[in-house]
Amino acid sequence: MSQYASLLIALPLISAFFVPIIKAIGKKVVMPFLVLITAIQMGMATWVFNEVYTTGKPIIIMAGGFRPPVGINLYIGHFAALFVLIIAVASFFMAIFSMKAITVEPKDKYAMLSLLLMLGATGMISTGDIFNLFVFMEITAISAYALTAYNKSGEASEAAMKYIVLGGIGSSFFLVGIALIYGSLGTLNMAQIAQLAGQMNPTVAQAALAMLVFGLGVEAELFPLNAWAPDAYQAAPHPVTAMFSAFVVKAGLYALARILYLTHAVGSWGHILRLLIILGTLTVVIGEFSALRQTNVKRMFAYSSISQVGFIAVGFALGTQAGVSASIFHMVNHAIVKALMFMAVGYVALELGGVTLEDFKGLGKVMPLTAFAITVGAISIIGIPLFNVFWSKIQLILAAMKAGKSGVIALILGASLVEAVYYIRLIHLMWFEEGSRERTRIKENFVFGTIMLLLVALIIIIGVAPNMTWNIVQKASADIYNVAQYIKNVPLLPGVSP
Amino acid sequence: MITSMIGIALKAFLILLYATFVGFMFMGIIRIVTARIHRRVGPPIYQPILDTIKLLSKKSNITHGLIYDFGVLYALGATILALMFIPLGSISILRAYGDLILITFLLEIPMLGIMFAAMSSGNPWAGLGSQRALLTLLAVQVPLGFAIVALAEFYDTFSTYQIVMAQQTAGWSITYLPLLLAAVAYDIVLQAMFGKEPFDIMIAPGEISLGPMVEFGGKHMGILQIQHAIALFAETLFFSNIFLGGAVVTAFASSILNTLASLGILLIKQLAVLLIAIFIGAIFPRFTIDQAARFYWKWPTIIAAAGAILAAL
Amino acid sequence: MNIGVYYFGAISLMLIGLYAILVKKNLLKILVGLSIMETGVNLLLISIGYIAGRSAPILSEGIGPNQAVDPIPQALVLTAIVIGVATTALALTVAINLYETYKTLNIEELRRLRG
Amino acid sequence: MINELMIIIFTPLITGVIAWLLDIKGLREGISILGAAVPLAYLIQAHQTLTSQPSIQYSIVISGFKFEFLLYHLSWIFAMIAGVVGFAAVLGMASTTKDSYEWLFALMSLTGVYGIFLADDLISFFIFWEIMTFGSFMMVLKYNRKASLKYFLLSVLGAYSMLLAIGILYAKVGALDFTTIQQTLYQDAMRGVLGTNTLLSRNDMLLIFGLFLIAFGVKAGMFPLHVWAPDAYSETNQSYTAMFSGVLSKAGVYGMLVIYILLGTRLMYQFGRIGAAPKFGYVIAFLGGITIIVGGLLAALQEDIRKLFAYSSISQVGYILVGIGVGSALSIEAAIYHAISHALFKGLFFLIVATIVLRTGKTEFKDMGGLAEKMPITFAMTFVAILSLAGIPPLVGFASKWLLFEAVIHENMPILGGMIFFGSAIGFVYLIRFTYAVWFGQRPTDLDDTKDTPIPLAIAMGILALLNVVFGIAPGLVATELNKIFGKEIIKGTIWELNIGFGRYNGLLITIWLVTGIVIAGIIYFLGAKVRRVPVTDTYQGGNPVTMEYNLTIRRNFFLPLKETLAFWLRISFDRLYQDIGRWVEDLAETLRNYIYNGNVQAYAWYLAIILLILALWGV
Repeated sequence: MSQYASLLIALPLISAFFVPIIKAIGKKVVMPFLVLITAIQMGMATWVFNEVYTTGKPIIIMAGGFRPPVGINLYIGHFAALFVLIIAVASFFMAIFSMKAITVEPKDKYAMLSLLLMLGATGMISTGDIFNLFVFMEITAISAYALTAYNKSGEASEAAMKYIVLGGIGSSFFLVGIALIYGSLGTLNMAQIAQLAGQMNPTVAQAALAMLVFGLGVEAELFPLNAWAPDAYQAAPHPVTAMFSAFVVKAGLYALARILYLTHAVGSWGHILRLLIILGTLTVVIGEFSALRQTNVKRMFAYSSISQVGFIAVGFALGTQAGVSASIFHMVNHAIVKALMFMAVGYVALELGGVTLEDFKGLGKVMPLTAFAITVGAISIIGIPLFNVFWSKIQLILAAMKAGKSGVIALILGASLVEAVYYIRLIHLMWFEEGSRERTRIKENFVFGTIMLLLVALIIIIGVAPNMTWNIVQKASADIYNVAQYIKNVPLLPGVSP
Repeated sequence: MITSMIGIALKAFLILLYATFVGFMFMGIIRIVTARIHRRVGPPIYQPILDTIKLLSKKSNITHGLIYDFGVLYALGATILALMFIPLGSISILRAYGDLILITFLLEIPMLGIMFAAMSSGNPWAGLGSQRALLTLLAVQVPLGFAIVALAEFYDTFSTYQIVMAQQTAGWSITYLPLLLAAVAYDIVLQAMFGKEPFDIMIAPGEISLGPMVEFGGKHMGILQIQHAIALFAETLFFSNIFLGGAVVTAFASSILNTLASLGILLIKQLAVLLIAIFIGAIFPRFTIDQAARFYWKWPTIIAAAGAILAAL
Repeated sequence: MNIGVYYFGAISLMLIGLYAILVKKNLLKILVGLSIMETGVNLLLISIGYIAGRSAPILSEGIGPNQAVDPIPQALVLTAIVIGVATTALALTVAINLYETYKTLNIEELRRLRG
Repeated sequence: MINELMIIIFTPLITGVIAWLLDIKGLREGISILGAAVPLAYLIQAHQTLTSQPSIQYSIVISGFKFEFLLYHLSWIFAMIAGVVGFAAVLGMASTTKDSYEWLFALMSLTGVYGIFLADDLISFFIFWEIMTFGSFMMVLKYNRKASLKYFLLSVLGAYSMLLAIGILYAKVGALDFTTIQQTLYQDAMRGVLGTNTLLSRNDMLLIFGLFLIAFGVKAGMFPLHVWAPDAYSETNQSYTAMFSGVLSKAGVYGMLVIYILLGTRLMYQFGRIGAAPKFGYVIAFLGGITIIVGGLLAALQEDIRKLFAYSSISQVGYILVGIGVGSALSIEAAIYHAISHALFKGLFFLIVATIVLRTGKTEFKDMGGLAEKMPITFAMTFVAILSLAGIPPLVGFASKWLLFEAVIHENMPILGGMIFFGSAIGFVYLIRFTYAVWFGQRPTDLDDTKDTPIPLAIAMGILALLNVVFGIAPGLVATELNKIFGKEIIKGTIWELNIGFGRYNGLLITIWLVTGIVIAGIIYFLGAKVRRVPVTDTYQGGNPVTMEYNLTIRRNFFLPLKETLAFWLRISFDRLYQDIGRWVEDLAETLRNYIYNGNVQAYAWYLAIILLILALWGV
């Protein structure tokens, strides 16, 4: 029965190829088809989620029946189940949002690309083989390049070009890392790598780990490597930006964390952690500071999302169980809030034609529901109690302090102080300042309103009663943290070694 | 219970009469001594009493409203209250509660009452006068504070009665250096509290036509004269009690003789304090308000602070 | 020839590619540099799987599993090449679109999105 | 059933949310007043239970943290302050609130304050601290962005420094609840005394104390961190400011007490003592002293009625800080007593300001005047409030100030004693300035039809004025509660009297003798002739004709000479310093962004190359 979980990968793939046939049937049908597929994917993901969380055992799928390490296996543990669900839900919401948000003509290309994006992210999270991870990462990356360039405007192509060049360098060095690991360990299966990691000689291991971290750093937007991110977020169509910040970055981060904790037996593990903490803190600080005087609200949210992701990277790089569970909790909260914020900004851009601060002036009167959604999102991002991001921020800060990183936390708290400034300016702009030109109140779309209110309700529910989410997150962090359990779960063929 | 109540009431009445009478005598002495310094004869000693009686019996009185009257009453009431606390030889009533800080505050409160009344009259001179009075109070507070702190730390108690008793055994407090400094500072402060020459900018007759007093006439002025008399008496009494050793005479057999003797000694000490104030007043010209503030925040504060620090060691 | 030459070749190819990206001003030259780097990486992958004195891993009658070199890196390289092709194709379409809108391919001028 | 502590803490928030959602003019006021009354009722009822058992306990586990709540004597007193003044403020708000979202955030800040006083572990303390800050911030946001931003930034800076301190403690002690931290630090001090090396090093303690000091200093409005208070207190719904300055500043004071409870012995061991006061306490006391002087002097120079009371509230909190800083049992009790009296008369004052602003619509001194005839009830309340704040004997202000003076001077602190004395005069000075400008003198023509206070505000003011008088005449009531904190009888004396060995104060006696004095004066007054009522314009003005347009008054710039004498000191302003820092940070952010994200792909590629280089060098 559990083999049906492989449908999670198969379904988007097959339906992506069916899209041209659907287009032949009728141009209007393509977008509803996308919504249908994402709905099915969401259904399956929920089934897999409660299957994994009730039985407590991860689902292992062997591609082609070959047992690992010969065959490639999908390992849907607690973390993967949780995040596949988040990806499915986010893409479902964004599919509905893109029904209206996407106006540029070849809509079937959009449907295909967004399915591939979802496929790539799901694959990255659930794969158990390092090269398979590279392939899924490339699928996500290429569909991301295409989606960034989707609007065909000068800006979109410029952003895509930057993304391609930097992403290309990143992925080729990632491949070098895989080559080094394969060269010294002879295996590509993550579980076996974890087993044999101790035997690698330190310098090769150090170089391989550095390359892998570098490659994934570009995907997970760590400080110097994330230069492409603000432009890509700004130029991409609105639902795509929401998907970017909700799960594409998260997949990169997950891969980073998975590889990091797999190879914890490697001699020079401490160096990489210290490097990652420095990069993460820099991401937070530079991200926040750059957002301070931003006039384009979408770009401001992009910087804020980058800095939150940097904070998650610091959480992973602490090397303690508390750090990992706190950062996963932060990932979940961040996904919810950022999906809401980017959807709301997209909707404002749709209705008012622009996302500069000028358009946001007096939004409270013109689009009260969207303004309310953005305000709740902004307040929860700042870290006010009774909202969801507060709990994960507190956990992260205490985990970091426990790990003795008080200097880092001081910097990060200073940065979140800066973050509070520009979000409050935005809130004040929306509610208490008069728009320059008189605008009547726009009747907001009912469907988008319900989605936004659903996300707002989710934020407040997690904020007020975080226990349930916290237990899920703790199981998910155990899945990543104790690698011994991971190795035991994967049924390795005995006796096969280089 | 009732007899003791009547006894206290009678004693209170006697103290009040004695204080008002002596207060008016002091006002008379001020006039006569300043006159003699100016080489003129000066009015008879009972002249202030005559003026007050004339004012009280005035037929046509004006009022600017309830607060205008209540302010004056409040000023006199507070002064009487202050009087009761200061130990007067052995016959004062609320001696046990005569607390240093309480009395210092009570001696400042009449000014609040007068200012309330003056300001409610709506006269700009009154406003200007009360502003200057407030600034003088602000300026005076620092040296006064340090002097009181010096005293409290030296004797390690706040009750004036205990201080007086301590001085009986250990000699006057001005014999000790810290308290001498405090006494000097307090004396300069007294100059402003009496409203005497160098610091009486607040009631300068020529410049702002008597400041807060401009609108008062008839019985209001009369009540304020009584208040001024009692205040003079109370302030000099307080100074002589805490710095000049007060007076607790037990030599004679009968208590009446004792009280008379102690009142006599206190009177002499009070006169001494008054005369110092008169002499300084007669010599100095009037300071402007910011000069007064700067002066108070420089020398008297340094003297009093030195006293307080020495007392604390 | 020992394996060192291939490693040296692969790494130098990657560095040349990187050099092209970092220095050249024209966008197309950068994309060319990118694909050079990818070929360098593929060469590195292949040379890792190389075992001296063995033939290509195509099973024909004369060659059994222990006569051929290690086949797995070869499989990886196949997918890597396909991915390289896809990325370069997409990059070129974007470059065409850029040229149509901005009439230039010089990196210095393609700086609308900044700050 | 749900524990009563939970009811006390969360009823205001729940009613606030309901009031915000319902948004029906009459109903939301009723619900919100109910929301403020219920916790008060529970607290009064809890007083009985506290006589039988030492404290009421409650704990709950949320997302991996064990939250504990504890109601014992000290927290009961502070909660009662919050309850009474909060209820009065909410009553006042019933007549001055225009839109419903103000109810939500006012009651949210009330929940935050209750939570702080009842919290028994650092994390719930921090959470409620944030809720309080956020609630009060949103009240200010609507009126003025710059003021609210300044307020929010400083208090979030405080909150985050507290979080850092909590983090260090959590890392070293491993636990978060007060009892364990207290014990471990106590043992740590003992270990230090015996000479073995201690858990926390010297600069750890310095850092923790510094961070806590900043956190609570911001909220209490201590000297260098007080700049937010004048703007925040004046730029919001004035009856909310009664709660804002009366209750929320007490959270900062309570925080200082928490420093004593948690770190007291450890800091005492680490830094020793100056004279009688612990060294770390002396820092708090000295800063408190400066706050008194700065707050008072600036209050006297203000032109806006709300700003005057904002600065006055800062200087009054300075008193409390001095009391806490001195650190002897008596001085801490005096400080808490002054906290109670400050909450009462400051709450009353801001309600009065609310009425004035509501009725006249004006906030500047220059266009007010002569309101005493038009608003007699409010003036009566103002008279009580003035007597209380200036520290005139029969009222609570004097009782607490007297206790504070005695406690501080008894500890041989000459400098602090001098500062306090100076403070008491300043209180006197700016009050008269306020009364002259608002109540007396010529009345501008447009204020002729001002009505008196609306009913709910009148009730609220009545409650606070009554308490001011009652606690003044019978200080023993409060003294018995205060003694329960330390268990032993520090302030002896009956219900009417405070007797602390070296000083005695009897509220009842003074009132009786004051009344007799006034009666005597009254007798003399009525012996005189009948009095003719004369209008305010009929005064001697040196021959100038007195007409409405040309009425001479010095409402504006009342204390010009004081401003001249202090000219040198007024040039130093921390407000401008913080603004320059803010601007500098923003410019830095601007240049940083333009350099790093300069849009050139090649530059980005160079970043990647640099990272590769670092990896290569680092690795080998």
